Parts: sequence; structure tokens; C-alpha cells
Amino acid sequence: MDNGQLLVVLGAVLFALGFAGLVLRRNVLVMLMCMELMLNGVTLCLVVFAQQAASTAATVLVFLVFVVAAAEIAIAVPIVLLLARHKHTLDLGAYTDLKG
Amino acid sequence: MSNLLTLIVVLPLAGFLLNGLAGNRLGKAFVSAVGCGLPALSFAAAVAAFRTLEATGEPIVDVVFRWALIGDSAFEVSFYLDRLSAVMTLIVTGVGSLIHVYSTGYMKDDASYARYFAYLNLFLFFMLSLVLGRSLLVLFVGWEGVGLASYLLIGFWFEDPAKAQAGKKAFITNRVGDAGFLLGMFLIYTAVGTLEMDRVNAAFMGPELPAVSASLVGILLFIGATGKSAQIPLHVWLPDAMAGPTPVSALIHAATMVTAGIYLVARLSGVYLHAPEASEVVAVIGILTAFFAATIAVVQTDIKKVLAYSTISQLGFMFLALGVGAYGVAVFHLYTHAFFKACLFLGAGSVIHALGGEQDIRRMGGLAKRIPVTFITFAVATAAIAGLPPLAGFFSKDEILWFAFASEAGGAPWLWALASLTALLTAFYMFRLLWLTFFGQPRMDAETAHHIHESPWSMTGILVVLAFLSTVGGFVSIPHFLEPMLPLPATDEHLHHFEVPLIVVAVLIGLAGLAAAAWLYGGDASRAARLGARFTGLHRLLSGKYYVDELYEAVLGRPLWWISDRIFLRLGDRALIDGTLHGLAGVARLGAAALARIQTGNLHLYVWLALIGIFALLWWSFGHV
Amino acid sequence: MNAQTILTAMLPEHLLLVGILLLLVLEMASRREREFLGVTVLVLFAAAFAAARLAVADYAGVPFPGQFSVDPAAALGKAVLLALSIPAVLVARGEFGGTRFAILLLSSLYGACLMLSSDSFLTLFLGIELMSMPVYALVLLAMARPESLEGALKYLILGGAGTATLLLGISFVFGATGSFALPAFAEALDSADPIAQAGVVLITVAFFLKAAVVPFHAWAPDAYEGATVPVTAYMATVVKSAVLLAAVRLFDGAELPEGNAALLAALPLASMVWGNLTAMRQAGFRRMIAYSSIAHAGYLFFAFLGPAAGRFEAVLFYVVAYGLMNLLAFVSLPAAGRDADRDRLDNLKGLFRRSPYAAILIGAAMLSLAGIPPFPGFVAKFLIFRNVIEAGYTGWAVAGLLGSYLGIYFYLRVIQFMFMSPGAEGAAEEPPRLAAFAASLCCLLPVVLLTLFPGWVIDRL
Amino acid sequence: MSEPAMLNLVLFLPVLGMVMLLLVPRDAHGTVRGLALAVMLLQLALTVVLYQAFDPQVAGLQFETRLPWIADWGVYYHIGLDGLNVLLVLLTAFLGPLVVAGAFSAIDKDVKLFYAMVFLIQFAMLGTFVAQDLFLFYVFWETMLIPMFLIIGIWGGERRIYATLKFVLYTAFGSILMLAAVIYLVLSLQATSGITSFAFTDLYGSRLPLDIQVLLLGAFALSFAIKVPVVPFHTWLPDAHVEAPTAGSVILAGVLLKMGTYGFIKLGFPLFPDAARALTPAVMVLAVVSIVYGACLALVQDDIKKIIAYSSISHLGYVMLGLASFELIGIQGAIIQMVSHGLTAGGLFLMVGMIYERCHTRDLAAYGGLARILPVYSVFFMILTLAAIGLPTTSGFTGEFLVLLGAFDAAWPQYANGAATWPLVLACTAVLGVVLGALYMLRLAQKFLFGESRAPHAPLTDLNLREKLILVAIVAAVFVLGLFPDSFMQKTELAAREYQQQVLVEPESRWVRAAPDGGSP
Repeated sequence: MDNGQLLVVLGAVLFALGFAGLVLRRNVLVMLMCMELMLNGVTLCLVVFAQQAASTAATVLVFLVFVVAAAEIAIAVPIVLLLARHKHTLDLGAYTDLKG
Repeated sequence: MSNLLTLIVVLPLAGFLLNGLAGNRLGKAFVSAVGCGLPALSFAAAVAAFRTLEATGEPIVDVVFRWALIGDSAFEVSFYLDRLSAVMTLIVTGVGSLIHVYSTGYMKDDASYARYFAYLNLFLFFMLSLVLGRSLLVLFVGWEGVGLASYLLIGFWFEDPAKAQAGKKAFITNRVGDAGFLLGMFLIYTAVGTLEMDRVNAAFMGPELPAVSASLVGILLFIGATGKSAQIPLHVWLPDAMAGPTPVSALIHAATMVTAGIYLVARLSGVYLHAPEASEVVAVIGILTAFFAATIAVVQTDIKKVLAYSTISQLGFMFLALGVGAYGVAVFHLYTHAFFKACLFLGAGSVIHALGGEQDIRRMGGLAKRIPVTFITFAVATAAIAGLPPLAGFFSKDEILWFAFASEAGGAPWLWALASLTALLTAFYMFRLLWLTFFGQPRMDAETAHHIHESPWSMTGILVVLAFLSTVGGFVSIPHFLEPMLPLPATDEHLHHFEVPLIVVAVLIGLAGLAAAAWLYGGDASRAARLGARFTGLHRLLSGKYYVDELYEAVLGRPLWWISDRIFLRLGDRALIDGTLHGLAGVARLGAAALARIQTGNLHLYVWLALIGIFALLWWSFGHV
Repeated sequence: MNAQTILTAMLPEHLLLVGILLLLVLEMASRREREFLGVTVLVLFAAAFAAARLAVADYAGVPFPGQFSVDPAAALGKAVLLALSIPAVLVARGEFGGTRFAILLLSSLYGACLMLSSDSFLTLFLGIELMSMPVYALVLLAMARPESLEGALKYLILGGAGTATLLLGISFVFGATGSFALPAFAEALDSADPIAQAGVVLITVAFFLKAAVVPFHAWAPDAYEGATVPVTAYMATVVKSAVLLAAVRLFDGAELPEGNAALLAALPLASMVWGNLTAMRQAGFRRMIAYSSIAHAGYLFFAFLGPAAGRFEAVLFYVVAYGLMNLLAFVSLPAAGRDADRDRLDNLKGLFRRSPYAAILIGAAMLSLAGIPPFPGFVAKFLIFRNVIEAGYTGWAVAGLLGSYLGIYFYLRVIQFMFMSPGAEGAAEEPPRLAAFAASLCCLLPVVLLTLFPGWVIDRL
Repeated sequence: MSEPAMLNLVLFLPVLGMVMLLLVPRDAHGTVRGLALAVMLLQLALTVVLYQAFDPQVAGLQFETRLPWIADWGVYYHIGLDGLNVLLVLLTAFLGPLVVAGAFSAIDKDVKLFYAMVFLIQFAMLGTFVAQDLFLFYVFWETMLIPMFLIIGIWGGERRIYATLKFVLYTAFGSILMLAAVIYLVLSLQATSGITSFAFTDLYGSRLPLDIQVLLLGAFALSFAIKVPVVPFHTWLPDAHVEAPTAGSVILAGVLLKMGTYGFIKLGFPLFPDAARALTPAVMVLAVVSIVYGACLALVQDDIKKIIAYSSISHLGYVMLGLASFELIGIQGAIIQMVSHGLTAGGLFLMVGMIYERCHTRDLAAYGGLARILPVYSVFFMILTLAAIGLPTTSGFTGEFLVLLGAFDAAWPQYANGAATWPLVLACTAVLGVVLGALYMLRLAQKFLFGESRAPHAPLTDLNLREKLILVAIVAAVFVLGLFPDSFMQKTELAAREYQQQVLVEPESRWVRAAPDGGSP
């Protein structure tokens, strides 16, 4: 098992960790971080594959991912802020008005 | 005139339409004119047709229109007049017209006078198409039609639920018979390929028989006959049918409609000649009906009910004749019976009329002097039915007895014995009726007694005519007239020396009945009372009409209702079918609730779902690579 | 690559861009909402028209080889999407906080267009993100209602997870095939390499999530309910359609290998049942439509069981019929004081007495969504299931039809409210706005066309 | 005007009527009613002209129109008259004006919408009958649901919502499976013979392997059987009838149920002859069960409408019996019986509606002796009752008699040559059904018309002129069909024979004999 695969697995693990975080952590901000974690996992995989295939396209995609991640946070943070102001908590459990 | 037959049939129909649509507006005079005139005309037409038949000797066929042509099988509406249907037509139109005239007096004060005559004419129309119809189809049309007319007339005074009920009962009971009739008709059609009765007869008389058991056909058709002619087991409706106006009972339930069954069998004699089993059934059913009906009649107290059971019994006699192959004789008895039974009913009507609606003979008596004409005619008719010579009944009944005894087509001593016993009973209960009604002490309350009056001439006149006919009618030998088409059965040579003794016996029987009745009911009828007290059980059984109605109700009526209500409606429809559907709907609703509950609004749960989904898919796809 | 191609091929996109800029400028100039509305509609119309022209002209051009190409199908798809968004805008009057709504909408559409002519995963990814992100914001627009925040959050987080999943899938496919070109997906579909398999699955999941297929649907009801009517309409029709059309482009020629059929049949079937059942007990119109859209996503993905050739036709016709009918319902919704009231199904009670035509239009929409003839929804459904059976998946088709049967009830329920229930107490009737009328008109005409001459339309797909 | 154009006109007149209604102001009830009646009468007139022009000597379609609709899939707008649908079209057009006129006084809420819906359903029903293209047929078949859903749901009784949903969901379930079968059938034709077509004539006489045929026929038959309705798929009918407004019941009983039987004779059996022959026993058994079951249930009802509703089940059982006898007489009888039932049941429902308008109850116990209070009404009611019983000289007799004769005619030989006894048993049972028929109908007449007079809302006014005219029309038709059915049957004879051939002898068909796997995809 060479480094490449090792890193891919690592990336996958990061992704899984992020996902797990989404499921387990109650704090909304932490959940957002977990999302970032997922994206980082993906980035890692991408970089590895880019290395193997020596493709510039992959590298470009990596940068795209950064941009997207940033954008997502940019939208997410105000939402969280508004929610926090509204509910006075960051606990996800509080946000269950929409259901059924 | 080519389509004379159509005219015969259509005239009463015109009467029905005129009276039905315009009767109430145009007044009673018009109604009576139309109601009696058109039947009379059609009687005239019948006579004319009869003459032409006599002249040519060839049956008259009159095709009206084609009802249906399907593939190569055509159903035509056509009328057919031969000697048999000629006799019937004359009886129907003749007696029919008389009773119409009688009705003008009897129904004089009834509110729905027009409706009454409309129905009566409608009945004649259907009865004539029954008699004249060439194909079984047309006959069936008439068959059901007279049923309808009888239904309407029995329930004529429909405000009384019991009367309407009686009408319904008659209709339903007849329907049962009709089912058999239909099956028989279908069977004939499949076997012979036509429904025209002359062809059917020809086919069965022909060289090679149709590939079907004639007996089966015969029995099926006979089921229909039992319905219409009130034979066991479908006799139950006729007594109730007395709910109708008395002239109706006379016309429909004595003289004409109920004899349709006899006509049917005689008409299809070709079939029955090849159906010994069927004929045997006919004979046995006939004699049994005759006997049991007679026994019941002995204890009835309603004047019309007595006559009703006597009618059933007499019809039984006719079927006995048919059963032993003496078709002509059966028609002969039909013919005489039409006269004296009509006379009796109309007489009864006159009595009821005189007593202001009283029908119970226990509250009559001593009327002989008060209403002499009615009495005399009634007495004559009674003698006729009792079979006293030289009255009409004597000839026909005697011939029946003779053939029941000696016919080679199923005649047997026991038939004769039972028939004679029945004849004795007949004589007895008829004279009993005569006595209780006309002799002895008046038993009605003073009020009624005060109002007793002889009926108007329009009624009495008819009574006289009918009485006269039942006196001389016997001298017209119908069997002889019908011989060409309905040959009498051969009789056993060895028995011929019995002929004269039998006649004597028959006469003695009649007189015996007379004597018995006189002895029992003479004076204050105390002997009868004592006799009744002696045999209470028997008495109850008889006055209970052997409890056949109750039996049917218990065996058919209630179970049918129970099954329909409990099994079909509650269990089948509500529980099983709708239950299942509602169950499914409930399942869907529950599912919806369950699924909606998953949507708790908790994001974690949502992500869980996604996660599970992903892993499931991954696992699955690795499984399937 | 030459400027000429870039100009013509990307004309719709360019027009959208122009529109955005124009609005930005306008915002400085004036605050008149009507003008923003006018401009937006104009731009959308122009863009749609341009796309349609390209499609009719059978134009095919490759501005950015390997990344972005335009073929008639893509152009047609764009035209449909752009056209569908017009009614949503028309009823959005009052939703405009300044120009935000319009700008976000246009940019989201830009992303949608990008998806439809993407040749590589890069463009596809870019398109999807560019389409989704503004929608997160759009959901947020109804800030007045706290639920909208919640809806936006849920949408955002699940959407983000979807993005990540997509990317991971992409990277796996890339790893397995060493290429970002879309055909790589088809390649991976057949390959036995577990990495490739994983990639395929993850990408499919991402699309399921964006199109709200069970069990990745959970965000949809909340987001739909959180958003305001026009936004919901936009999400339910345009976004979903864009995703599906993109999926068609992704699968392109790929026939499903026997094994993978269930992959694309099982979950859609599940979402038919799930969506239809859950919709039965909804009290809010948007939420009900959300579940119905979940079910419809199911039908749409069934199209992928069918032979590759027929997919685009089937999906496109379906989204047209489905989108039009949804919009028809949304634009005909009776206005009410509060947006929340407007959403309540009770608000529809006795609608026929108050405004018969609105009731009739909504009714028609419901019946069409239920797939009852003669409405276009039926032909669309017929087309899809015909393809499925043609591909030999009779069993799945029957199952799917039965699943769609479950849906009939709740659509009828709406009609029952409108026609058979006594009127809602004190439902104030404000006269229908011109815009709303125009909106319903530009839904209705195509609907009539689709109803009477489906053949004519299908010929042109 | 050429006949084909005229047929199209007849078909689309109701749509025109709807458009015209749009222009009428909402509250101008008088105008709406007048317009509706006028359109319906015009339609009837045109239909009669067409009927006269229909040539009984010509086999196959007449007044045909065939235009491409969805050309890609071989779907055509293809309509025409043939022996099987000509009478039903006539019946539909005949009942149209009566329904409209009958509703004049009954419907006073949303009048405009009501007549629009009546038009719509008229359109859908006519379309179903004249369609010669499976897709078109299906579209019309389903479209019919919408107006009926509204008619029952808006103008119905207390439990109308339950009833109407039950009706729609019941029916839609059948149609869904039928849709699958339709698609499958067309595709297999495509696969076996390369023809892509929905035309009946192309699809007839499928050569699929028996098991597949049975499945497909099952799917078709289910949806038809629900519509007929055949026991045990009937429970929607009583509810629908009871809750529906008079007009709804009349349409339902008069025409709509016939769509089911028509489906069997026009599509179900001819499309899958082998399966049809294989399933005949089942069909006949169900038919007879319906006859008896329906009659028994009618016997124990106390709601007048329910009695007539269940009697419909029983009567349509006769139709099914005739169709499944594959005997010319039986088939002809079945067709006549369809029309006859349309007249009698329709008429009876109208009459129930008339009394309901006066007394606002359908409970049999509430009535009695109407013959005294409402003589004219009672006469008509009696006539229709007797027609329902199948008394000779009425249309009911023509139908029942021929059906039973046909059934017996088909059954007896099998029994005689020892092949099978069950057909004979069934035929005889059906004949006994005649007795039950008299039983429940007379029970109704008995309690309703006779006995001492009582009614919830005395004094009652007898029929007015409008009502009289309606009933006279129906009764006249009943007697014409009972006394002179010949000319009608001539029109249908060729078609009936064709149908018989299609099922019994293997006809030449567009289907190339398929491979065992049915050549299905």
C-alpha cells in the first residue's frame, strides 16, 4: 500500500469524520466546521489523484473547492448569526420548528 | 278480411288506451260504452273468424310484424287460429264481454271506474294474444301480460296493504312458474330451432324426433302451467287473489286466465304425447291438487275462498284429463267450468253486493227468498259443478272420470277413485255453500238484513245467461269438435263394460254430496258444528290450508332475507369488501403518519438518513459488481 | 477557441450576466420595484428567446473545448429553464428586497445554464454550486419568518454535504479513469473497479440529494416551507429540472448495466411512495408540493431506466409539463395578508366561490400533477413509463404506476377543499394583480398547447 | 355536411357548450339552463341524423376520422361509428337533454359549473364510445373521472366526499393497471410485427402467449369490471348513487356503467381472444354472481336509490352473461340490455329525484300509497318498474330474454354432448334471477305506491309538464325498444357477429405469430 493510496484513504477518513461530525455534534458552528472537514478530505484525495495523473485540471478543481468552501461559509455564517440572535442558542436541537 | 285475428286482439287494447288515457275525463257512460263495446266487437270478430275457420277448415295465420331477426333465427309476432284457439277465443271474448257488462253494475259506484275497465280490457288484450299467439314468444307475452293484469286487478283497491300484498304474491308466484316456462321455451328453441307452436308440434310428431327429451320440455313447461293455473306447489296465490273485485275473480281467476296452463299443455299436445313421464306428472299433480283443494274448500267460510279452492280443484281435474291424454276433454271441462264457475262467482258477487260487502257465509243464510234470481242461478250453477245431469258439468266431469279410469295413456283405477272422491267432496262443499248462504236462518245483523236487495238487471241478466249456458253448454261436444287435432286416447277394451256403471256412480256421488250437505247443514247446522268439534285437529289443518304458506315463508322467504341481509350485505359488502378497502386506506394513513413522524425537523436525523442512504448504496453496488 | 463562438454559443448566459449588471446599476439609480421586475422579466425573456433560437437553428458550438459546449438539446434545456423562471419572477413582486431577489435568481440561473452545457466535471461542479448557493440565500429572503432561517440552514448543510459527496465522487472517478470529462462517468459505470463504483455511487447520491430523492430528501420540505412562494416555485420547478437535465447529460449515452438498474429504480420508487404518502397529511401548500416534488423526482429518475436515446425527450417533456403545472398552481394561489396564511391549505377552502378561475387553474394543475388525462402530466408520465417498459423493466414500471396511484388522493384533496368545502371564514379577497394574471397566462397558453397537441411538442424535442 | 364532420361535431358540441357557458354571466341561471338544453337537443338531433345514415349493411367503421395526434408513437385522433357503439352513442345523446332538463329545479348552486361538468362528462363518454385508438380511448376513459368527481362531490348528499373519493380511487386503481397493460400491449405489437400503433384494428387478435394474455386481459378486465360493476368490485356504486345528485345518478346508471361492458366487448375480449376463451368460465360465474348478489342486496335495502343501484348491478350481470356467451343472440341481447338498462335505471333515478325534490327523503319507509296522491307519477313509476323487471313489451324483456336465450343456447349443447355442465347451471341460475328481479322491484313498488297513502310533505303536487315530457320520452323509448327492437338490432348485427368471430375463430391479425417469449421487450 503506497503513500498515494494511504493518502486517499486518509482523505476518505477525513470525509467520513466530517460526516460523522455532522451527525453527532449539536453545535451548529461545529457542524459547519465538519462540512469544511469533509471538503478538506475531498481536497486531499483530489491532490493525490492530481499528483498521480499529473493533471492541471485537478489542481484547478482544488482551487475551485477552496472558493466554494469559502462561499458556503460566507452564506452560512450570517444564517447562523441570525438564528443565534433569534433563538439565543447554537444548539441544533432548538431549530425544529419545521417538521411533519 | 285478412287480419281479422289482429283485430280481435287489438280491439281490447284500444279500449285499454282509451279508458286509461281519457276515461276519467269522458265520464262513466263513455267508459262503459268503450269498456264493454270493444270486447263485444272483438267477440263478434271472433265469431266471424270462427265461421271462416269452419268454412275453410284451414287454420288462419296472421303475421303482424317481425319482432327480431338475429342471424337466421327470426322471431315473428303472428296469430294463429285453429279449432283449439277458436274455442278458447270464443270463451274468452264471450264470457269476457258478459263479465264486462256485469261489472258496469257491480262497480257502478267505484271511484276509479275508468281504471277498472282499462285494466279489464288490458287483461283481455293479453289473454287473447296468449290464446291466439302462434309462437311461444307471443304466448309468453300474453302469459306475463295476464299476470300483470291480474296483479293490477287483485291490488285494485291498493290502499289496503293486504290486497296489494296479495297482488304481489300472485305476481311473484307466477314468476317462479315463468322461470320454468322460459327454460322450457329455451329448450324447445335449442332443440327445434323455432318457437312457433304448430311447427314444434309438427317437429315432435314428425318422423325423427328432436334431439331432446320431450319429458324434460314437458315438465319445464308444466312448471309454468302450475304457476298460472294454481296447481301444487304454486297454488298458494289463487285464494289470496280473491282480494280483487268479484267480477275479476270470475273472469280472471275462474273462467279464463287460470286456464291458460291447460291451454298451454293442450296446445303443445304434440310434445306431451311423446312425454309419458311428463304426462304422468301432470296427471298426478292434477289429481292431488284437485283432492287437497277440495278438502280445504270443505271448511272455508269465506264465500269467495270456497269458490277459489273449488276452482283450483276443478283445474286439477282438467290437468288430470290432460295427464291421461284426453286433451279435448280437458278443454271441454275448461269450457263448461268457465260458464258455471263464472256464474257462481258472479252470483257470489251479487250476494256480496246485496249484503253490502259481507263475504263470510257464517253471517248469511235465508237469502233464497230475498234475492231469488241470484239464488236460482247460483243453485243451477252449483248443480252443474256438482255434476248432476243434464247440466254441463256432468258431461265434462264424467268424461274426465272415464278417461282417468280407462285411458291407455296413463289412466288407472286409483286415479278414478281419488277423482270420484274429490267429486263427492265437490258436491258436498258446493251444496254446503248453497245451504249456508241461501237457506236456514238469516244470521246477518238487522242493519244489513234491512238493506238486502236484488242486484240490478245488468248483473242478474248476466247471471241468467250464464246459468242457461251452464245448463245447455254440455250438449256441445267440444271433444268431438277438437277430435281432428286433439284425438282422444284409446281406451282399454276390457273396461268398456264399466262405462255405464261409472256414469251411474258419478250421478250418485253428486246426489250423495247434496244429501250430506243437506243433512249436515239443514236446520241450524248443529250437526256440522258437532262434527267439526269431533275432528278439531283435522279441522284446524284444513282451515289452515295445510299451512303451505307458512311452510314457504319458513323455508324460502326468511332464509332468503337472512342470507341477503346477513351474509351478502353485512358480511360480504360491509365487512369483507369495504372492510378490506377501508383497511388498505387505514394502512396508507398509518404509513403516512409514520413517515411524517420521521420528519422531526431535527437536522441530525436528516443527515443520518443521508448517511444510511450512502452506505446502503455503496454496500449494494459493491455487492453487485 | 474564438470570440465569435463564445459570443453566440453563450448568448443566454451573457444576457443573464448583462441583466445582473444592469440591475446593480439600476439599484444605484432608482428604488422602483416595478422597474426591477420589468428588467428581470425582459432579461429572462431575451435569454430564453436566445436559447430557443439556438435550439431551433440546431446550433452546435464549442467555446471551451472539453469544458463547455452547446448543442441543440442543451440550448433547448436552457430555454425551458429560463422560460419556466419567468412566471416565478412575475409573482415575486413584493419579494424584492431591492434587487436581491432578481440578482440571486439570475445568477442561480446562470449556474443552471452552465450545468446544462458542461462537458467536464469541473464545469458541472461549478454550475451546480453556482445554482445552489444563490438559492440558499433566496430561501433566506423571507427573513421575516424565523422558519426561513431554519429552512435555509438545513438546506445549506445538507446541500454542503451533497457538494462534498459530489466532489469525493468526482475525485474517485477521476482517480479511476484519470479524466474529468463527463463520459468518464459512463466509463466508470461499467468498470468493476471499486473506486470507480464508489465514485459513481457518490455522484448519483449527490444528484439524488439535489433532486430530493428519498432518503436524501429531508431538506426539501423544510426548505420549501421556509421559503416564500416564488422561491419555492423556483426551487420546485427550475432547480429540480436543471438537476435532472444535468443528470441526463451526465449519464448521456450510458445504458445502465443490468446490475445497476436497481440503483436508479429502488430509491426513486421509494421516494414516490414516501412522497405521495406523506403529502396526504400536509396542512401547508408548499410543504405538500415539496413532498409531491419528492415523488416527482422519483418518476423523473425512472426515465433513466429507459433506453438512453429516449431519456432527454422524456425528462424534458416531463419537466416542462411538471414545471408548468406547478407554476400554474403557485401563481394562482390566492393572495393573503401574511405569506404564512397564503400557504395554508385551509385558505383554499371554498376558493371556487371566491375566485372561480383561480380554483379551476389550481384544480387543473393538481389533476395534471396527479397524471390524470387529458392534462400534460399524463402524457409525460406515459412517456416515461413507456420507456421503462420498453427497456424491459415491466415490473418496476408497474410498481411505479402503483406508486403514482398513491398520489392521486392528496391532489384530489386540494380540489375537494376548493370546490366542495364551505368558504374559509373571512378570507379577504384582494383583486388579482396584473403580474399574477400575466404569470398565469404565460403558464396557461403552453399548457393548453401541451394538452391539445402533445404530439406536436414531442416532435420538436 | 358530411357525416364524419358531423360525428366530430356531435362529439365536440359539449365542449362548444362549455365555451359558450364561459360567456354567460355567473348568475344568469335561466340562460345557462336554456343554453345547456339547447345544445343537448341539437346534439341529439344530429345524432339521430347520424343514426339514420348509419348503414347496417356495412361492416366496420363508418363516419371515420383519422388524424395524427402523437405521430411519434402512432397515436391517432381516430373516431368512428360501428355497430357496437352506435346504439350507445344514441343512448348517450338521448339521455343528455333529459339529464339537463331533469336538473333544472334540482340544481340551484353553482349552476354554471354544473352544466359545464355535465357537458364535460357527456364529451368524455361519447369520446370513449367513438374512440378507435387505444390511447385516445384511455384519455377519454380517464377524463370522465374529473366531472363525475365534481358532480358527486359538489352537489351530492351528506357523505358525498366519501362517496366521490371512493368512486374515483376505485376507478383510478383499475385504470392504472390498465395503463401498464396498454403500454405493454402496444410495445409487444411493435416488437412482434414492427407496427407502432394504438389502433384497435391493429391490436385485435393478439398472438401473445396465453399467460401474458391472461395477465393483460386481467388488467383490462379489472378496470372494466370496476366500471360495470361486477361483483366483487361493486361497492363504490351504491355509495356513489346514493350520494350523487339525480343527474349524476342518471349519467352513472344510464351511460357510465355501459362504458365498462362496452370495454369488454370492444376491447377486452377481442384484444386477447385466447385469454378470453380461457377466462370465459370466470366471467360467466362473476356475471351470474352479480345477477343474484345484486338482486339479493336490492331486496334488503330501504333507500330507494340503493335499491335501484343494486338492481343495476344485477341487470348488468345479464349484459356480462350475454357478452360472455359468445352466442349471437346473447350478444345482441346484451347490447339491447345495455340500452334498456340505461333507459329504465336512468328513468327510475330521475323519478326518485323528482320525489326527492318534493319530500327530501329517499327512505322507503317514509312513503306509501303514492298511487292515490300522485297518480300520474305512479303510472310512470309502475311502467319503469315493470320494464326493469323485464315484463314483455318493454325493453327490459327484449334484453333479458335474448341474453338468457343466448346463454342457454350456448350452454345446452355443451351439456348435451357431456362437455360441461356448469354453463347450463349458470344459465338456469340466471333464469331464476328473473324471479328475484320481480321480488325486489315489486317490493319497492308495493311499499312506495300502494298501501295507505302517506308522504313526508303532503300535500304533494303531481308531475309538472317538464317532468311529464321527460318521462314520456323515456317510456316511449322503453316501449319502442320492447316492441320493435328489430331495426336497432339490424344496425348492430354485423358488429356483434364480428365480435363473435374475433373471439371464437382465430381472425387474421396484424400480429405475426410471436416467438414463445411473446416478443415482448
